[in-house]
Amino acid sequence: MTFIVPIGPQHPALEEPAHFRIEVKGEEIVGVDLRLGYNHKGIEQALSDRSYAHGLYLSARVCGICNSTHSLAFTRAVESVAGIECPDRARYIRVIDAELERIHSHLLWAGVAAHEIGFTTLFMLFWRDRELSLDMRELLFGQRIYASGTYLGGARVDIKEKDIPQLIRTLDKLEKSVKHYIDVCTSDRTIIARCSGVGVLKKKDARELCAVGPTARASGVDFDIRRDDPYAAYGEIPFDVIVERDGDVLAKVVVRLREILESIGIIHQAIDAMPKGAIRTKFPENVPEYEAVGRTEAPRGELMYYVRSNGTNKPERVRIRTPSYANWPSVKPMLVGGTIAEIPIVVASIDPCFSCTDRVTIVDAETGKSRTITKEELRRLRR
Amino acid sequence: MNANEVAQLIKRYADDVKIVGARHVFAVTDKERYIEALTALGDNDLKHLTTITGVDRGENIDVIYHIHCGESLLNLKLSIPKTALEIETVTDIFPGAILYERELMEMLGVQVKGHPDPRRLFLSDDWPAGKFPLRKEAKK
Amino acid sequence: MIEALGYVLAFFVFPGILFASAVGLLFAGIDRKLTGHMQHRIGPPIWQEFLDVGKLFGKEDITPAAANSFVFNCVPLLCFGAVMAVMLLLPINSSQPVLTSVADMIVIIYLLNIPAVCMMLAGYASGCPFGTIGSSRYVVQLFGYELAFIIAALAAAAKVGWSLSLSSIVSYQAQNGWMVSQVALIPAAIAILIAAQGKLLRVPFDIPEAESEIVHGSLTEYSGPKLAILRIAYNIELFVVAAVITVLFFGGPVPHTIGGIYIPGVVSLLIKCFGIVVLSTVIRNIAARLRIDQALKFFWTFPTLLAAISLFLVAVT
Amino acid sequence: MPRMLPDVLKNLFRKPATVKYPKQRRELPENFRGKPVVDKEKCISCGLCVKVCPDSAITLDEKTKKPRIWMGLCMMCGRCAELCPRKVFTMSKEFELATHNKYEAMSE
Repeated sequence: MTFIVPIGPQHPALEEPAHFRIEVKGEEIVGVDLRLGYNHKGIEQALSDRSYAHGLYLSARVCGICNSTHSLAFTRAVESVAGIECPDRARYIRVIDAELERIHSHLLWAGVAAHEIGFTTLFMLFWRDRELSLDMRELLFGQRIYASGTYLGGARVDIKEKDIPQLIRTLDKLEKSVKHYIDVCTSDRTIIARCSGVGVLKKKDARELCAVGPTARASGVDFDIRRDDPYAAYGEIPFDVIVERDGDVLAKVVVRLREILESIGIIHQAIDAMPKGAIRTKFPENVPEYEAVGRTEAPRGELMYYVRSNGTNKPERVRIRTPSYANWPSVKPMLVGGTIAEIPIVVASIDPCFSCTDRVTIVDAETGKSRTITKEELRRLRR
Repeated sequence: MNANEVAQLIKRYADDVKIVGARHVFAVTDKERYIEALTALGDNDLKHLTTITGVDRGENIDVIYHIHCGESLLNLKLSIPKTALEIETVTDIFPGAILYERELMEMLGVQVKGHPDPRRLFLSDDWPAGKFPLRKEAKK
Repeated sequence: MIEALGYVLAFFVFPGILFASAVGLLFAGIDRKLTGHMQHRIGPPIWQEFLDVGKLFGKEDITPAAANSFVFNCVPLLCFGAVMAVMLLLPINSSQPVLTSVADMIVIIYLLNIPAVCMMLAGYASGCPFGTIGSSRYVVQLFGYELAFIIAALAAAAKVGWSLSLSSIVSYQAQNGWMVSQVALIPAAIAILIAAQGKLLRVPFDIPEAESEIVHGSLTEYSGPKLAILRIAYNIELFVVAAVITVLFFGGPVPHTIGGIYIPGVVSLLIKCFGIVVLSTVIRNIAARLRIDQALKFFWTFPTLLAAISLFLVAVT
Repeated sequence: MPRMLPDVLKNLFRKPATVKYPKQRRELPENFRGKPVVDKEKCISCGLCVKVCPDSAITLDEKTKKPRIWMGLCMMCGRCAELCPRKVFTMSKEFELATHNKYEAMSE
């Protein structure tokens, strides 16, 4: 006998609204039906109603966690449409902004993952150390989450010399504790029991379903926009692309934690290599008719903005492809065949960002079920 | 594959090939050749479809396939008239295209033939049929 | 008449409802405070559990239409009654429990399982998929820890010549020292501590009410006063299980006289129980939650084996 | 051996990393972007702030022609403070903006 377990739209394991209909046989999952779309905001349309300068702020607010990368991708597309280059110092400031964001996003994710497997202590400690990176964003850019280091044609604020020693001290502290966490996650037996061999995404599936970011890299796909399509100052900073082979949740944990170490290295190099000089160039009022693509490596993976201009100060069309959206198809092969206990950690393992792309439905092809939720059902579920 | 190699590869199937900023290739193809072009890319082990963008250009709708080619990005544009809004599915070449094609169907009303799961993706179930939010006429 | 009054007092005040609830809630509060500090944060005040329960009592009682049944409404009282009965059967202040000569270890083990059985019924009766899954996990987990718990308890009983009376176990320890001081019984003590972790649904064995997977398992649909009673029952269970372990392996209640002041046995029992609760808190903060199949496998190998070794050693010597 | 045991025991005897928030507070950095405050004395009523605000949170008062910020709309981007020719706006360190009526919360 199979029965359907509803998870969400409100559920303790999901911080954001999603509705899963998991078909289970005992504890085993035999079918998955994801219903998303409780958060559709119509931002693509709203961006084409705003001028570029105002659109920058809206693009940053597509997603709270990866706001710097969103505005960076938007800026990158708009700058290449307008044909302007940003000053060297600003490129390094953008790198520092984006990497601080990657650190805090990955630590946030690691904390959520620890919570999903019931390891509350690790969850609290991850988030305690995430505060360090948030403090640094606050120190350098003025706010913990919405740092907004990027500006059309440059950077919004300059990094002051006197803040750099504190930044380096904090990064050293962070590096030490992240190294300790990698050690713990790869050797604690309860963590290994819950994460190893769970939610495996094979390399073939990852490539075919176009998975991006740490999800793909944990499955052995060597793919990182920072290296393949360098932006800001990434072309001048050497770093490693972290790739793991196994594709399970443990590999995703290790990939993310090792990426934090890599990010800390990148920030150190950026501080050393940062030239002096102006941080902004003038951005023109009107932008010539043209089209361009801006891609960045968000903490969750490849983020793409397509901008088409029409000669005015407003874009004609902006297309956003967020990393979580690209990763949703990979959830199904990861879930089917597992147990209920694995749902939260497997879903969390792609680091889904609902505010980015909460708008997908997947139907299990094996059972051929194509359920759509009716209003009645929704009303019943909400009661 | 770098931008020049991609440009060489795509030249047979597309016109107006230009390389922008060393790594982005823009090309325009047509209804007869785009499936061949995408198949050729798939055969060259370029399996990562970044996304499919639809742009309403008034008379036509531009469908742009963004394909990640290792070191470069190919933007293959296909222009189809609003009177015959129909394209073939590419899910057999790029299985990851499944969601992007569904979005294209509901947001711009482009019919994708042979799509395995042609249901709504973002819009709610009570959204009126035949109304497409990203079309220009929907703005008013 | 006076005897009857004594029983009523025992039931309502000491070691009954008032004392047990106060100690149970206090232990839960200490557990939360310690957890907070272990996780490098401040944590709630120690009396937080009292506030929580008080607040729950003041809330409206909402029972979902699908769950509104006799079983569902009965379960909180049944749970509470069962743990209360154990309180009266345990030697709390001296080697003699309040209700003497009517019960032994078998009854206590049986009564300690009633909350678990009630939870299962509640889960199935709640008409909610989370409750159903929680209940089925509960059943599986019960089979896991119970075996180790019973064998370990039997090992202690075997030491006193297969006597199942708790008062004789306490008296034996008063003369010969704690059970754990004997090498043969150390494995059993470890096994019963692990089994208690499963019995009390604490990490790594909080599987039946894993909040990130199935909300709160069987308790998902409970609210208001019913949830408050269940919370109190759970907190008393925390104290009761610790007390059972103390009685079996750590000497039970022993009155002392320090500097001419007579300290009743209940003080030493509380201190030992506190130690067990702290140990349990430490364990729950250093592990991740296991999956139900992993938990079952673990229970049937490591603790059961330890308990069996103990029983064997005690039986042959 | 559980790997977190040393950390947990160490944390037990350390000062907690958190603070009791409303009573104790962290120090905020000097370029913190909190609630924007308006210095009406300097204002020349040019209306640039109304144009540059991405959220249209700034309007000019009908009588005095001085700007006021509707806090229910403001997102603290700091664009007004940056672009105002007379530096009328400053980003204060105030961040506790909860109110009973977000439609009328205003900074002026």
